[in-house]
Amino acid sequence: MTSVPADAPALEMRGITKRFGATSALEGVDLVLRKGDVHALLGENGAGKSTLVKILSGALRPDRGEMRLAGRPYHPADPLHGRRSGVSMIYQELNLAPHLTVEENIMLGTEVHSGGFLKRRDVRKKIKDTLTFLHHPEIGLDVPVRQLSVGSRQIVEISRAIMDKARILVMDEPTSSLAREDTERLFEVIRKLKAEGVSIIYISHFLEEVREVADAYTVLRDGQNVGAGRMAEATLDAIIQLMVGQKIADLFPRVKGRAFGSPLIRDINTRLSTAEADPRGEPGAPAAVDHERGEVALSLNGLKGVRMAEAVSLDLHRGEILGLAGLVGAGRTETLRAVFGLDPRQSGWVEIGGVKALKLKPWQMIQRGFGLLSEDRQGEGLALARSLTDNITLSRFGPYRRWGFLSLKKRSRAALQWMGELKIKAQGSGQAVAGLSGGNQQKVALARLLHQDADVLLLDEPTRGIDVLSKAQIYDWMSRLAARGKGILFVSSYFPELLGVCDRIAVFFRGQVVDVRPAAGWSDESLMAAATTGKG
Amino acid sequence: GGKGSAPAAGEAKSLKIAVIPKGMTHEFWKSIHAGAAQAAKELGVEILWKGPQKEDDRAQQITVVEDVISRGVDGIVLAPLDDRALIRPVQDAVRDKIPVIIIDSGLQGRDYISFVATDNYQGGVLAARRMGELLRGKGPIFMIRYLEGSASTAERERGFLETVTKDFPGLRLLVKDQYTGATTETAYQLGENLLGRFPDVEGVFCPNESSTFGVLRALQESGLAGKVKFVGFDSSPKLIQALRDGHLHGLILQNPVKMGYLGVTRMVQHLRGQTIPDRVDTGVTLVIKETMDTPENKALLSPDLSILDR
Amino acid sequence: MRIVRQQTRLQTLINLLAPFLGLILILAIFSSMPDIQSRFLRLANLKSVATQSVIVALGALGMTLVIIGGGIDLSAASNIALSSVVTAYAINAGLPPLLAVGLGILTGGAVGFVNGALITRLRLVPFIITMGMMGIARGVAKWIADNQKIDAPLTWVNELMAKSPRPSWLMLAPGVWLMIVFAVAMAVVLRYTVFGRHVFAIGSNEAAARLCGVRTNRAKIIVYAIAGLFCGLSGVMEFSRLTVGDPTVAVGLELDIIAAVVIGGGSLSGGEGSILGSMIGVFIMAFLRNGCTMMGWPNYIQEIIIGVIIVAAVSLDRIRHRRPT
Amino acid sequence: MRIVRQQTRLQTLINLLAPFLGLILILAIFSSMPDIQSRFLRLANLKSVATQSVIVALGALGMTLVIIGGGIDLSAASNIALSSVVTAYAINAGLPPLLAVGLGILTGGAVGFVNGALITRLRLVPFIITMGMMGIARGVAKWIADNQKIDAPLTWVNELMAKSPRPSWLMLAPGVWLMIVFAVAMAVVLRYTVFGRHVFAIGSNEAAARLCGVRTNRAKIIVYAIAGLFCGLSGVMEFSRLTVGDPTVAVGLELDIIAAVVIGGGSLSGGEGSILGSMIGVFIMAFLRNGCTMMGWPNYIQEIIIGVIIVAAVSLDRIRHRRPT
Ligand SMILES: Nc1ncnc2c1ncn2[C@@H]1O[C@H](COP(=O)(O)OP(=O)(O)OP(=O)(O)O)[C@@H](O)[C@H]1O
Ligand SMILES: Nc1ncnc2c1ncn2[C@@H]1O[C@H](COP(=O)(O)OP(=O)(O)OP(=O)(O)O)[C@@H](O)[C@H]1O
Ligand SMILES: [Mg+2]
Ligand SMILES: [Mg+2]
Repeated sequence: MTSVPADAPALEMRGITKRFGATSALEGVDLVLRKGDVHALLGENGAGKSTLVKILSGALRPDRGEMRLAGRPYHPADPLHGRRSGVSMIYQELNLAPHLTVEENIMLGTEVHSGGFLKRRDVRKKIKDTLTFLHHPEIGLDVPVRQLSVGSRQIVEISRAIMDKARILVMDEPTSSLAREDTERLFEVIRKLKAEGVSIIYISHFLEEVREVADAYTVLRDGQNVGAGRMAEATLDAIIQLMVGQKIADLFPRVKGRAFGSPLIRDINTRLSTAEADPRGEPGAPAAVDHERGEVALSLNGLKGVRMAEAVSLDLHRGEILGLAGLVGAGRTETLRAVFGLDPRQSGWVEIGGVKALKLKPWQMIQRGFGLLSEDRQGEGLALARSLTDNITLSRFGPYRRWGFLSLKKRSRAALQWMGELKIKAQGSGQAVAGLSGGNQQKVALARLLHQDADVLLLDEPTRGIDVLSKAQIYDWMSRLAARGKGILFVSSYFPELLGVCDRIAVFFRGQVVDVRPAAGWSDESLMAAATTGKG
Repeated sequence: GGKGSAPAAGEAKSLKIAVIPKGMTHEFWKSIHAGAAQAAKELGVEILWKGPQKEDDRAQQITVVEDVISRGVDGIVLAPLDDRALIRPVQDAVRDKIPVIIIDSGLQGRDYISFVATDNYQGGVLAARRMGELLRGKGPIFMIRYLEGSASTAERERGFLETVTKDFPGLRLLVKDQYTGATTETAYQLGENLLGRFPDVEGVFCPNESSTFGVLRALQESGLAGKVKFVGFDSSPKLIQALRDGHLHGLILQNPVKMGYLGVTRMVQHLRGQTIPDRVDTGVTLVIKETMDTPENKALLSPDLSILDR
Repeated sequence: MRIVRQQTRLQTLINLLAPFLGLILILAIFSSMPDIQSRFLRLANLKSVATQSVIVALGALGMTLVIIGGGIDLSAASNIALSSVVTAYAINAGLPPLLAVGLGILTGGAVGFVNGALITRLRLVPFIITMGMMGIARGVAKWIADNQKIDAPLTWVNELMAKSPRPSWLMLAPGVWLMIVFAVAMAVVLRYTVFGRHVFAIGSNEAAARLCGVRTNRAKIIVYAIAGLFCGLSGVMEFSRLTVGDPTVAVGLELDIIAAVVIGGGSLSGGEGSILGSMIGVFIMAFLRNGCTMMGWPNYIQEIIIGVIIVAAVSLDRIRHRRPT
Repeated sequence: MRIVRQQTRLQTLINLLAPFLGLILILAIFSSMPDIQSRFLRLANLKSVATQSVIVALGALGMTLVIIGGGIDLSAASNIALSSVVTAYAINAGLPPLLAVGLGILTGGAVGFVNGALITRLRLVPFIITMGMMGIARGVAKWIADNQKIDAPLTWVNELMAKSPRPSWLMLAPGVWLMIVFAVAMAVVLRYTVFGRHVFAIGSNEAAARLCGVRTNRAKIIVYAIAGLFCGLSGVMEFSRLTVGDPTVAVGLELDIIAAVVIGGGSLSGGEGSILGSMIGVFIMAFLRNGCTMMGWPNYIQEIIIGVIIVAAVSLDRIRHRRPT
C-alpha cells in the first residue's frame, strides 16, 4: 500500500474523459478539491459539469482518468460504492421515488435496520429536525413525494444529502427551484458542514450565490478545463469570460424609460457588464426596446383551481411582463395550471380578451393563443425519448402541413433554426432530448414555446438551470416579445430576474396575491418581505 | 333449492344431474349435450351442463367438479380430461354420496358406477384399415396429432399407429410427432407447412374434428384435396360437405348423442335403484361417401340438436 | 384544517374497507341467489374455494412483488406447469417425495432467477424476457414429460391439496395453510424490511433508487427468483392437486394471476400494490368462478362477467384513490 | 462537446440494415438445412407463409400504433375471433357478403372504440381494460356462435385468403395485398401526419403532449379504434381462411402480435416502434414456425426456439441502440 500524504486533497480527479456515442462530454478534465472547501464547478450549459460529478458519484463510469479520495485511488463501480466511500450527491434532475413518502425517500439506500428489519423511530426524529432546520417543518414525513411541489421536492433532496454524513457533498444546482430565503438556509447548512470538515462541490448558474459561498472554482468549457483558482482572487467578470469565451454586456434587457429596479440588480449588472457594451453584435447587448401596455389580455376573476389554496384575481395586459413572486409553495404554479386548464377549476373564471372562458382544455387554450412552459421539464415539459425536432414543433404543425401531410424537411429546418437561436448544444435536430444537458433540455422546452408563437405566454421558472449568457438572451427574447404586444406571466423564485425584466410584479403568499406593483416600486428587500410575511 | 343430495331419492321431486364435458365449444360436446337433454326430457329430470372454463384444462375441470359437489346434485356424468387427475374429485363426490358415471374417456380406479364410451383405440384401428385400403397398403402418409396430453385422441393415434406398423408396413409415416394445437387455425398452418415440405404425401390421418378441419382447409387451399387420401375423425357440416365432395375419404364417427343419452339414462336408472352395466360401448363407425346417406349414418353425421334450442 | 382532518379520517376508513368491498359484494350477490343460497357460504364450499385458490394465490404472492418492483412475469403459468412436471418426474424416477418437492420448487426458482438475470444483464423489459421464458418453460415442460402427462405414484405430496386433510384437526388443506403463512410472511417482508422498501423504490423510480445506492440489479434478481420460487411451490401444489404432472396445465393462468394483483390495487407501472389486496383479488376471482359454476351459467356468460368485474374492480380502486375533484 | 461524424454514418448504415438482420438470419439458417433446402425458399412456400402472416400482420399494424402510443391491447385476439364470428353470422343470416364484411370490421372497430373510451374516461391502464375486454369479446363471440363454429356458405369473401387467387395475375392472395397496402398506409400515417406525431408524443410523455395542445384523449380513442378496425379486418381474413366463424380461434394470438411488434423495435413503455419493424417481426415469427414444421421438429422444440428468438431479437435491437457507457 502506498503511503498517503497527510495533506492530500479531499478529492483529486485527473484526466477524466467521457464520451456519449458521438458526443465527447469530457476531455481530460482535472479537478482538485481541498478538504473543507466549497468548490464551485462552473460552465455553460452542456459544458460537462453534471457528467463530471456523476462520474464522481459512481453514476457514470469514465472512459479514462484517475480519481483519488484523500489520496487513495477511488474507482466507484456504482452509486452505492460512491455513497459508501463518503461521496453524497444532489442530482440535477430530481431524484425521488414518487410513490414513497418523504421519510422513505430521505432514508432510501441508507435505511437503519437490524437483520434486514427496519428501525424507524430514531430516524424520524432526525428527519424532522433536519426539515425544521431547513425551515420547512410543514413537509410531512408520511406524505408521498408525488404530492409535493417541485420546490418542496428539492428541499427533500437537500435533507437527504445533508443527513448522509458524507465527506464530500456534491450539489448539482440545488437551488434552481428555491427562493432566496431557502437558498440562504442552505448556505447556512453549507457553512456548518464546512466547519465540520466536509468538502463540497457546488454547481450553480447563479453566479452571485457562488461568489457568496464558494472558496475555489473550476470552470469547464466544451468538456475541458479552462480555468481554476481561489474565488477570492477572481472577479465575476473574469469567470464569465472564462465560461462563455466572450464578454457579456447587460444581463437584463434595456427597456425604454425604465431604470433597473433595485440596487442589487444594478450592482450585478454593472459587475457583469463590460465597459464598452457593443449595442449590436453581441447577443448580450441588444438595443433598448419599448414595452407599450395594451388592453387586458388575460384576467383571472376569483379563479380557484382544485389544487389552489385560495382564489386569485389578476390582470395581464398585452405588451407587459407580469412577474409572479413568492416562496416555494406559494401557489404560483397551481395558478398557471388552473389558467391553462391543466387542473380543473373549482370556482371563478378567466377572461380572455374580455370574453369569459369556461372550462377550457389545454388544446383550446393553445387555439386561443396561449402557451405554457412547465417548471417540471422532465415530468411534463418534454417528450424525452423523442427528437429535438419533434419536441420543438409539437405545439404547432401548421406551417409544415400540406394536404394533411407533413414536410419533414421544413420541420427539421425550423427546429435547426431555433436550436441556433437559443444556442442549443446537440448533435443534430434528430437527437433524442434525453441525451442533452439539463440546461439544454430547458432551452428545448423554451424553444417549443417560442416556436408556438403564442400571444400570451405563461412561463414557470423558464430560466431554471440555464447559464448566464443564455439567460440574458432569454430575458431579451421576453422583452422583445412584450414589445411586440404579447403578454407574459413570468413565475420565478429568483427575485433579481423578476426585478430586471418585469414591468409589474405580483407577490403570492400562501396562495393569495398580496400586492401588485410596477417593478420600479419593488426592491429586493421589499419583495422578500412581502413574500415571507404577506405584507406589502 | 339444493335439498336433493340424498341418492336414490323418491320419485316425487325432480332429480338434478350434472353433466360435465371436457370443453364446451366443439360440435361433439354439443351432441352429448343434446343426448343428455333428450334423456332428461324423457325421464323428467333436470341437467346442469357445465364444462371447464378453459377448454381442455385439467385443473379447471377439477374445480368444476368440486363446485358442482358444493352445489349439491343427485348425480354426476363426467367426461374426465385425465384418467388420474379426476380420481380424487370423483372420490369426493362419492364421499358426498353423489354417484358418478364416466363417459367418453376412461378413469382409473373404480369409484364410478359405469363407463359409457367409444372405444377410441378401435377408432384409430378403423382409420388405419381404411387408409391401408385406400392406398393399397403402400405410400407416404402423415399421422397428425391433436394436442399434447389429450388421452382420447392419443388412444386413436396409438390405434392408428400400431395398426399401420403391424398390418400395413408399406405405409411410410412421413410425420407422426406433430401436434396441431387446440384451434383450427393452428391446424391449418401446420397442414400448410407440412404440405410445403412433403407435397407428394398420399394419405393423411387426423384424430379429431378441429385437426381434420384445419388440415382439410390446407389440402383444399393447396389443390391437393381429393388427390391425397384423407381420413378424419368426428363430424361437422364442413366435413360432411368434404366427404360428399370427395375431399375426405373416410370419417370415423362416434356416437356422442348416444353417449350423452346413455350417461344420463343410466344415472337415473341407478338413482332409481336399478342395476346398470358397468361398461357401455357406444361404438365407432367408419363412414365413407358411399355409405353416408344411410339413415343411421345420417343421424351420426348430423345429429339432431334441435332439443337444445328449447 | 379541521375539515381536512375529518375528511382524512373518513378517507382512511373507506380505504380500509374498500379493498374488501368487491369481495363482499360478490359474496352478497351469490349468497342471495335462491338456487344456491344455502350452499354458497357453507363451510364445505368455502374450503373448496380456498383450496382452488391456492395455486393462483401462491403465484400472486410472487407476482405482487414483481409488479410492485415495476416488472411483470408472463412466464408464471408456464413455470407452474414446468415445476409440476419436474416434481412428478422426480417422484416417478424414484426420488423421495421431499426431494422431489424441493426440486420442483427450485426449478421454479431457477426459472425466476434466469428471468431476473436476463432482465438485469440484457437490460430488457420484463415483458419480453418473461414472454420468451413463457415459451421456453412450456416447451421444456412438454419435453420432459415427452408430450404426455406424467403419472406419478401417490405419495404424501398429493395430500397437500386434499380438501379433507389427513390429520383432521388441520381443518383446511395443508396447501391452504402454506398459502396463509406465506402471505403473512410476504406482507411482513414488504412492509417491515429494507428489501421490501427497496422493491417499492425500484418500482417507483428505478433510476432514483440506483442513484441512492440501492443495488437495483441484485434486488430485481431476488424479486424474480422469489417469484419463481412461489411459482415452483404453486407447481408442486398443482401436481398435488392433479396427482399427475401435466405440461399443458395452467395455460393463460398468468393473466389470472396478474388480474388478481391488479384488482388488489397493484399498479403495472410499479411502486404500488399489497399482499392483502392481491389475496382479495384472488378470492374475488375464485368466488366468481365458483358462484357462476354453482349457478350453472354458461361459460361465455362467466367469461363476460369476469371481464366486466376486472374492469369494474379496478375502476372502483381508481375512484377510491382519486383526489377529490 | 465534439461530434465524430463518421461513427454516426456507420451507425446509420447499421441501423438501416439491422432490422432485417434477424429475418435474414432465419432465412439463411433454414435454407441451408439439407432437409428442406430446396423447398424452403420456393415461391409456393413463400406464398403460403405470406398468407399465414396476414392475420397476425393486420393485428400488428394496429398494435404498433397502440404500443407507440404507450398502450397495449390484450383484447386483439379475442376481437379477431369475435369479428370473424360476426362476419360468418351475418353471411349466414343472408346479408350480402360486402355488408357482412363491413359489419365484421365495424365490430372490431367498436370493440377498439370501447377500449379507448374506457381507458380515457376511467383513466385506467390499458392492460386492465383490454384484459377485461379480452374476456368479454371472447364470451360474446361464443355466445353469438352458440359455442359452435358457424358454417357460412362460400362466397367471394373466402377468396380473399386463397393462396391461388382467382384472377391469377394477382399472384398473391388479395389479403396479402391488403396487408401490404395497409402497412404502407400506416407507415405514412405515422411518419407524415400530425396524428402520427401526436401518437409518438403521447407514448413518450403523455403529460407533455397534453400540455403542448395534443388532444390526448381523442387521439387515444382513435388509436384504439383503428387498432380495433384492423382486428376486425383480421377477423374477416380469419373467416375467409377458415370458411367458418370459429369463436375459439386465435386464443393467445395477442401475445404473438405483441411479440412481433416488440421484436420489430416497439417499446412497451411507448414512444418507439415502426411499421416496417413490426412487419419484419411478423415474418420472423412466421418463417420460424414454417421452418420448424418443415424440419419436422417437435412442437416443444419450436416453442423453445421461438421463446429464445424473441429474447435474442430484442437483445439485438437493444445492443444496436445502446449508447456505449
Ligand atoms: N400534485 C400535488 N398534489 C397535492 N398538492 C400539491 C401538488 N402540487 C403542489 N401541491 C401543493 O400546492 C401548494 C402550491 O404549490 P406550487 O407548486 O403552486 O407553489 P409555487 O408557488 O409554484 O412554488 P414552487 O413551484 O416554487 O414550489 C404547495 O403547498 C404544494 O405542496
Ligand atoms: N446520457 C447522455 N447521452 C448522450 N449525451 C449526453 C448524455 N448526458 C450528457 N450528454 C452530453 O454531454 C455533454 C455534457 O452534459 P452535462 O449534462 O454534463 O452538461 P452540464 O454542464 O451539466 O450542463 P447544464 O448546465 O445544462 O446542466 C452535453 O453535450 C450533453 O449533450
Ligand atoms: Mg447539468
Ligand atoms: Mg412553482
